[in-house]
Amino acid sequence: MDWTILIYKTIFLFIILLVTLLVAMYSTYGERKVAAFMQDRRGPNRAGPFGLLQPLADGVKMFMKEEIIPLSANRVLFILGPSIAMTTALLTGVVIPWGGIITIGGREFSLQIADLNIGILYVFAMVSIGVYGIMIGGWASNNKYALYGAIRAASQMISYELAMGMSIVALVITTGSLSLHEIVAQQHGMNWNIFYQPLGFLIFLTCAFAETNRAPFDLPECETELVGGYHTEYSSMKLGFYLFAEYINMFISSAVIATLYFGGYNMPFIDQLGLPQNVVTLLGTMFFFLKIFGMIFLFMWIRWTLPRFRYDQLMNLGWKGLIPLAIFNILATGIYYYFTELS
Amino acid sequence: MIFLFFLLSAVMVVSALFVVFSKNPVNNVIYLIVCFIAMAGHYILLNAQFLAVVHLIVYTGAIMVLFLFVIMLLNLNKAIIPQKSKTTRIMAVITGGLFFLVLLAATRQTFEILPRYPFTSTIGLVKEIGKTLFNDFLLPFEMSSVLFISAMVGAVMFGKKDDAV
Amino acid sequence: MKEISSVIQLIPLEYYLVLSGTLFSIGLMGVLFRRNIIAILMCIELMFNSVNLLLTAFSAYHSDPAGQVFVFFIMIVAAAEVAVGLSIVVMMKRNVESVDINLLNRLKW
Amino acid sequence: MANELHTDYWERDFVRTEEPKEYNTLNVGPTHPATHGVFQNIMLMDGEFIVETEQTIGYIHRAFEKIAERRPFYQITPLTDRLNYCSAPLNNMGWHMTVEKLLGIETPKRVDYLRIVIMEFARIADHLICNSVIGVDSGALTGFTYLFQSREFIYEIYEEICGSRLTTNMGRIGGFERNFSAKAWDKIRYFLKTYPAKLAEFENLLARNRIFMDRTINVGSFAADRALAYGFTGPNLRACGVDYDVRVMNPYCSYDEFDFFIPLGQNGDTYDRFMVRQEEMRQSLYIIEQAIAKLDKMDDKQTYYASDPRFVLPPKEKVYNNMEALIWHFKIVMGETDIPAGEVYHCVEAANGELGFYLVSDGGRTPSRLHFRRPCFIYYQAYPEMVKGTMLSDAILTMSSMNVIAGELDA
Amino acid sequence: MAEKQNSILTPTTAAAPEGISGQGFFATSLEKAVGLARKNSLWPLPFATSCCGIEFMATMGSHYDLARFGSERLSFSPRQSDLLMVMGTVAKKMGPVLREIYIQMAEPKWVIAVGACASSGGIFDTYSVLQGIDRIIPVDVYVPGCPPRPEQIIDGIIKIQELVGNESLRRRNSAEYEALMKKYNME
Amino acid sequence: MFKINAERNKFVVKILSDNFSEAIVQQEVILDMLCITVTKEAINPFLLFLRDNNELKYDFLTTLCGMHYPEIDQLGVVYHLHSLTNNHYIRVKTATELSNPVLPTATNIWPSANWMERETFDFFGIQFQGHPNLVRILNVDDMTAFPLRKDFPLEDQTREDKDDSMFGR
Amino acid sequence: MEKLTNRSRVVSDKKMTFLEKIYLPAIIKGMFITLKHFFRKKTTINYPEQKREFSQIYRGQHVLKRDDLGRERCTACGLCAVACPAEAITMVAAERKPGEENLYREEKYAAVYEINMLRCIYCGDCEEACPKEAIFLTDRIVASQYQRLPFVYGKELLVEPLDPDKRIDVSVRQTDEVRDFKLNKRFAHNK
Repeated sequence: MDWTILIYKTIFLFIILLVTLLVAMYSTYGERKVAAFMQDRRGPNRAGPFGLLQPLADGVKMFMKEEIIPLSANRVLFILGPSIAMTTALLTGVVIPWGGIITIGGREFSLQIADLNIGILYVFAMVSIGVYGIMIGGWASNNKYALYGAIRAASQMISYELAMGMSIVALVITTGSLSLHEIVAQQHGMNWNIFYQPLGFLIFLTCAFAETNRAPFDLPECETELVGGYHTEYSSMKLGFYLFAEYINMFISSAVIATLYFGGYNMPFIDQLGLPQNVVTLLGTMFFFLKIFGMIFLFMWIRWTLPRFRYDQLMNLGWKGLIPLAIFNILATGIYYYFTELS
Repeated sequence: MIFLFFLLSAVMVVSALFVVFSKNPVNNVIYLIVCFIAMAGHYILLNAQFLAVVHLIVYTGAIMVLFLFVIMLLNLNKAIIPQKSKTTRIMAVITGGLFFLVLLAATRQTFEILPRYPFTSTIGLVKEIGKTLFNDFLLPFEMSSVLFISAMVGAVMFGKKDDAV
Repeated sequence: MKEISSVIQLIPLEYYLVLSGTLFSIGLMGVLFRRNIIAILMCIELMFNSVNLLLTAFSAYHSDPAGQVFVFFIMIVAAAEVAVGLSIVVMMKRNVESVDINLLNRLKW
Repeated sequence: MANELHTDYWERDFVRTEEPKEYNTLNVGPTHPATHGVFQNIMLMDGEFIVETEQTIGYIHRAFEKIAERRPFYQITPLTDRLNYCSAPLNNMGWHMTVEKLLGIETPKRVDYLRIVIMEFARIADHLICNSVIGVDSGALTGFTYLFQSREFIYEIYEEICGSRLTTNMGRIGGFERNFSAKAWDKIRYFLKTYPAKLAEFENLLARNRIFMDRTINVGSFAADRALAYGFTGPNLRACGVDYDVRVMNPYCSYDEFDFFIPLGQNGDTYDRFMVRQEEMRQSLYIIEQAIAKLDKMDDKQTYYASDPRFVLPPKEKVYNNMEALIWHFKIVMGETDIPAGEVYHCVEAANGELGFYLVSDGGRTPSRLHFRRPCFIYYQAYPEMVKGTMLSDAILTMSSMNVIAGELDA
Repeated sequence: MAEKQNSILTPTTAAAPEGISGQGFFATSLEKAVGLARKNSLWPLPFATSCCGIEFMATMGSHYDLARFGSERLSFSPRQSDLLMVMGTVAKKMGPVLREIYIQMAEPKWVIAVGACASSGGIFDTYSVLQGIDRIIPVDVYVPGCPPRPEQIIDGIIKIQELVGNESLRRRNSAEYEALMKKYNME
Repeated sequence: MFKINAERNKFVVKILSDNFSEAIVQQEVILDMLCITVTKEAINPFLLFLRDNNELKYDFLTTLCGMHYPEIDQLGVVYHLHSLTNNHYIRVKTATELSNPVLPTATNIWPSANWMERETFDFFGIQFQGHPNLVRILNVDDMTAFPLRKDFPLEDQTREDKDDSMFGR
Repeated sequence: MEKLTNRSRVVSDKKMTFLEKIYLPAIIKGMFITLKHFFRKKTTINYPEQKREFSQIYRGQHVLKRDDLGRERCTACGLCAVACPAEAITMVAAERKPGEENLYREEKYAAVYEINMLRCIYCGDCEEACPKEAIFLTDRIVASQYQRLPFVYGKELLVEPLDPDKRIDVSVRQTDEVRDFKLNKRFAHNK
C-alpha cells in the first residue's frame, strides 16, 4: 500500500468526519431557523450574531449536564444505544463520492474514501444497522413510552427498507452498477437519474424520510403521543448523540439522494468553460454540497408543513402503497430496458 | 492479516459463547449481533464483499432486528425461564465439546489433501455471483422465492390472533 | 483489493475449518443447553453461519462462485425459517404465556 | 408541607385480576404533552390499541363554587374568567346575564350588540386555539403559529377594550366597564377584513390533506343518541349531527335578531369537529359583521351600561362630586345592595357548549350557592367510550378535538 | 418601563437569591463560557396547567417567539429539560406530581413560577390549591401577573438567564445547595 | 332568555300531578323556570317518567348539583332537565337528611349523571345508591371532609402572606 | 334525531377525490403555503429591545396618585381592599397630624399601603372601586423577581413621585365625563 495514499485517506476521513459533524451541528440551527421563518418567527438570534453560536451553546450545555441513568435501566445497553446510533450514522459517509479527482503534485487523489463496488449496498447495510441504536436505547430505558418508540421505529424501518431497496433495484437496472462512483460518473452533464427514475426517486425520498425518522414519519419520537419516544429517558450528551444522529442521518441521506438521483458532484455545462481539473473538482464539490443543502431544506420544509401519519397508516403506505409501486417501477424499468437493449 | 483473522475469530468465539451462556435474551441478541458483524469481517477477509454486505443486511439488519423486535414485543426481558437441570447442562457442554473434537479430528484428516487453486480476486464480486446465480442456479433461485412466499404466508397465519385462524 | 486476496493466502484454509467447527459446536451446545426457544433459534442461526463461513472460505479458496451462491440460498432459507419460527414463538407466548421449550412437549395447548 | 400531600398517584393501576399479560398500562398524563391541561388517562393498551381508559381529573381543582359563596356578585367575574380561559369574555357575559336575570335588569340594545361582538370574538378565539391544537397534535405545528397570530390580534382587541389580554374581567353587571374606544373599533374592523383569508389559509394547509383526513376521519366518532345521553353540547354535539345551539333555541342577548346557520357534522368524528369549528368561526365573523352594522345604524354611541342605579356603579364624576352617588358607590362595592332572593338558571352557548349558571341567592351579599354547568366536565366523561378500540394516536387527536379545558373541567 | 422598575428595586430589595451568593460562587472565565452556553440553551419543560399556559403558547407563537433565546425546544421529558416553567394553578392533588418531575430533572435545573397562582396561589386561596409552588420545590424566579403578559414571561426568562450565566459550576455541589435541597426534603 | 311558557308549564304540571300526586312536595315557578320538589323515595321513577313520557320528553340532563340547607339540616340535589324537542326546561329538587345522606342514583337514566353525582358526592357527601363508581373526583382521595358544606372553611389554612383583619371577613 | 331547527347545514365533506387520494397535490399546496411564509416579513417583536405597543388602558402595575399639589389622594377608606378578589391589598389607616396637610389630602390617610403583586390578578376592580381617584392601574408591567418577599409593594413603590415630570398620566383611563369634570373647577371632590 502506498503511504501517501494512506495518509491522504486518513486526513480526508477526518475532514469528512468534521464536515459531517459541522453540517449536522448547523442543521440543528438551520432547522430552527427554517421552522421559525416558516412560522413567521425569527428563530434563535441571541447567541452570537444571528444566533450562529446556538448549536455550540446547545452542545456545551449538554456536555455539562448531569447524566442520569435510571436505576431500572440496563446500564450497558443504555449507553450502547446512542453510541450505535451515532456510529452507524457516521459510517455511511465513507462511500459517498464527495467530488471528482484532485491533482496535487502530480498525484491524483480521489475525493472519495472508499470506492466499494457495492457502495449502495454498503449504505443500505449501515442504514439497516442504524435501527439498533433506537431499539436498544428505547428498550434499555425501561420506560413504556420509550419501548413504544423503539417498537415503532423497528417496524417502521424494516418496512421501509424493503421499498427503499426496491427503488434502488430499479435504479441499478438503469445504471448497471452498484458503485456510487460509477453511478455519479454516468450522470455527467444533465443526465441525472431523476429524469429516468422519477417514480423511484419519489419512493426513495419517502423511504429516506421514514428511515431518518423525520416528519411526517417521526412516529418513534412523536412528541405529542410518546413524549420523547425512544429518547424519553435520556439526558445530557447521550440525548445529544441521538438528536445529532438524526441530523447526521439527514445529511447523509441527502448526500445519497444527491448522489443517486441528482448527479452527485456533476455540474451541468461545466465542461464548456474549460477550467483546470482542480477547479472543476472543487466547483463540483461545492455544487454537490449545494444539492445536499437543498435536500436538507426539503427535509425541513416538509417537516414543518405536514401532519404525521398514524402507525397503521404508515404501515399501509409502506406495504400497500410504496412496495407495489416500487415493484411496478422495477417491472416498468425492466421492460423498458429489455426492449431498448433489443433494438 | 493473520492477526486480523485471529482477532475476528476470537471475537466470534467469545461472543458465541456468551450467546449460549448469558441468561438475558436481549444480551443474547446483542452478542449474536457482535458475532455476525465479526463474521462480516471474515467475509471481507475472504474477499466476498457482496456476501459481507448481504450478510449485514439480512442477518444483522433484518433477522436480528426481528429477534429483538419479538423479544421487546413479548416483553421477554426478564430471564424468567428456568434453566435446564445441572446434569443436562453439563451433558450439553460435554456433547458440544465431543462434537468439536470429532470435527477437529475429521479436519485433521483432510489437512494435507486440500488442493490449492490460484486466487482470482473477482469471484466475490456482484458480477460473478450474479452470473452464477442466474445461469447455473436460476431454478433454485426461483424455488427459493416460492419458499420465501410460503414462509411469509405461514408467518402471517401463525401471527394472527386465535379467532382469525 | 489485490492486496487483500494475496494476504488471504497466508491464512490456511484449515483455520477456517477449525473456526467454523468451533462455532458449530458452540451452536449445538447452545441448542442443548437452553430452554428459551428464542435462544435456541439464535443458536441455530449460529450454526447456519458457521456453515456459511465454511462455504465462503471454500468458495474463495477454490475460486468458484457457486459456494457463495449457496450461502446466498442459506441466507434466504434462514430468513424464512426465522420468520416462521418467530411467529410460532409469538403464538406460543400468546397461548401458554411462556417461551419455554419444555412446554412444547405436550404437543398441544 | 410536602408530606401532607398524598403521594401514590403513580401507583394507580387497573384492578383487573384476569387480565392477560399482553396488555400493558400506559399512563397518559398528568403532564403528558397531549393532555394540554392537566388530567390523567390510564390506558390499558393492547399494543397500539386502547382496551380501556380510566380517567383521573381534579388536578387543578380550585373550588370555584366554594369561593363564589364567599364573594360578592361582582367579584365572581374574575372567577368566571378562569373557567374556560380560552374564551374568558363569554363566561363573563354569561355570568352577568345570569345576575341581570336575577336582579331584573334590562340591558339596552347597544349593550346587547356590544356583548355579541365580544362573545363571538371569544368564540373565534377559542375555536381557533382548539383547531390549531388539533394541528399541533397531529404533528403540523406551523398552522398553529399562523392561527395564533390572529389570536394575538383578538388579544389586542380585548386589550383595547378592557386592558387585559386573556383573563379579561370584561364587562360588569349591567354592561361594560368602559365604552369601546375608536382604536378598538378600528382593530375590530381590521380583524374582520383580514381574518377570513388567514382562516382559509389554515384550512388549505390541513383540511384537504390526505394525511390529516386519514388521521381524523372516523376517529373518535360518536353516535348522536350516545352524545345526547352523555350530555354533549356545543360543537361536539353538532359534529354528531344534532343541531342544538342555545343561541337559536333559547336566544339570549338579542341573538334572535341575527342571521346565521348552525354547522353540522355527520358522525361526530374528529374531522367533523374540526370542520364544525372552522365553520362556526366563519359564522361568528358573520354575526359580528351584522352586529357592527346594527351598531352603526344606532344613533346612540355612548350607552355601554344599563342605567339601574341600584346595582350599577354610578359614573365616576358623580362619585367624586355627589354625596348620594358616593353612598351608592360604597353600598355597591361593599356588596350591601338589596339582592332579591331567588334562584335562576341561565345558559349561554359557550365555545364548548352550553355553559350554565345555576345561581341561588338568599338575599345576602354573596350567592348562597352557585353551580356552574361546565360543558367540558360533562362531556369529557364520554372519552373512554370514544377512544375504546382506537389507537393511541387517535386517542390523542380525539382528546384535543374535544377541546377539554382543564380550568373548566375541574372548576 | 420595566427597567425603571428594576432600578428602583435593585439596591434595596432584590438581593441575590439564596444558594447563589456566598463564597466561590462567582464564576471564573471557563465557568463564564459554560454559563453563557447554558443560558442560551435553556430548554423549558412547560408545566402548563391553566391560563398561564395559554399565554405561554403566545410566548412561543410568532409574535413573541421564545426561540430567539434558544429555548424553543420544549421537552416534555423532565430528563431533557433545564428549566421547569410552572404555569398555572397547582392544586394539592398536583403537588406530588410536580415534585416528582422536579426530582426527575437532570442537574443543573431551574424553576420559574409563572403567574399568580403558581407563585402564591393567586385568587385561589382555597382548601384545594397549593399556596405557591415554593412550598414543595425551590423556585428561582417568580413572574407576577394573572396571567403575565408574554413580555413578563420573557422578562422572567431573561432574569433566569442572568442567574444561569453567573452560576458557578460548583454551585450544585455546594453545602448551601444541599441545605436548600434538604429544606425541601430532597435527596 | 327562556320565554316563560305558562301554558307548557301548566301542561307539564298537570301530567305530573296526575301521575305523581303524592310524591310532589312543592311546585312553583321561580322567575322563568318550573321548579318541582319531589320526595327522595320517588325521585328515580319521577326522573325516568320525565325522560320516557312521550309528551314530556325531558331527555337531556342539563346539570345536576348538590345543595346544602344548613338551617333545616338537609342536603339536596337539584336536577335541571331539558326537553330538546319541546325546548322546555324543568328544575327538579329533592332533599335528604344531613345525618343519613342517601339518594338513588340517576346514572341508570343518563350516563352523563355519572361524574356529576361523583362531584356531588365529593362536595357534599351525598351517597348515591347504585352508582357504579362513587369515589371522589376532584379532591384528593384521602380527604375526609366535604368541602361545599357551609361549615367547611374556604381558605387554605397554611397561607402566610395575608392579614385577615383587613378584609372584614 | 330529528332536526330541532331549520337553520342547520352539514359542513364536513369526507369524500376524497382521486387527486386528494394520491397525497401529492395537497402536500405541494401546503408546502407552497409555508414557503410563502418563509419569505414573508416576520411578525416577531424583538421584545427586550423593541416593545409592543400596549393599550393605554392596559392593566399593569398600580400607582397611588397624588393630587396637583403633591398630596396623596388616598384616604384609606378600604374600598379597594374590599373589592379585591385576590385579597392582595393591605392598608393601615392613620389620622393626619397637624402640619401634614401638604402630604395628605384628607384627614385620614394610609400609613401602610401594600399590594402583594404576586397575589394580584390585575383585574382593575380596585381602580373601579376607588372613590377618590387615588389608585389606578398603569401600563407598566411588574418585573419578575428572585424572591417572593419583594413583591409586596409598599408605598415607596406605589405612590407616584412628587416631581411633576415623573408623574404618571392616567387620564386616558378615565371617561370623557371625568376629564371634563376635572377641567371644570366649579366642581370639587367630596370632602
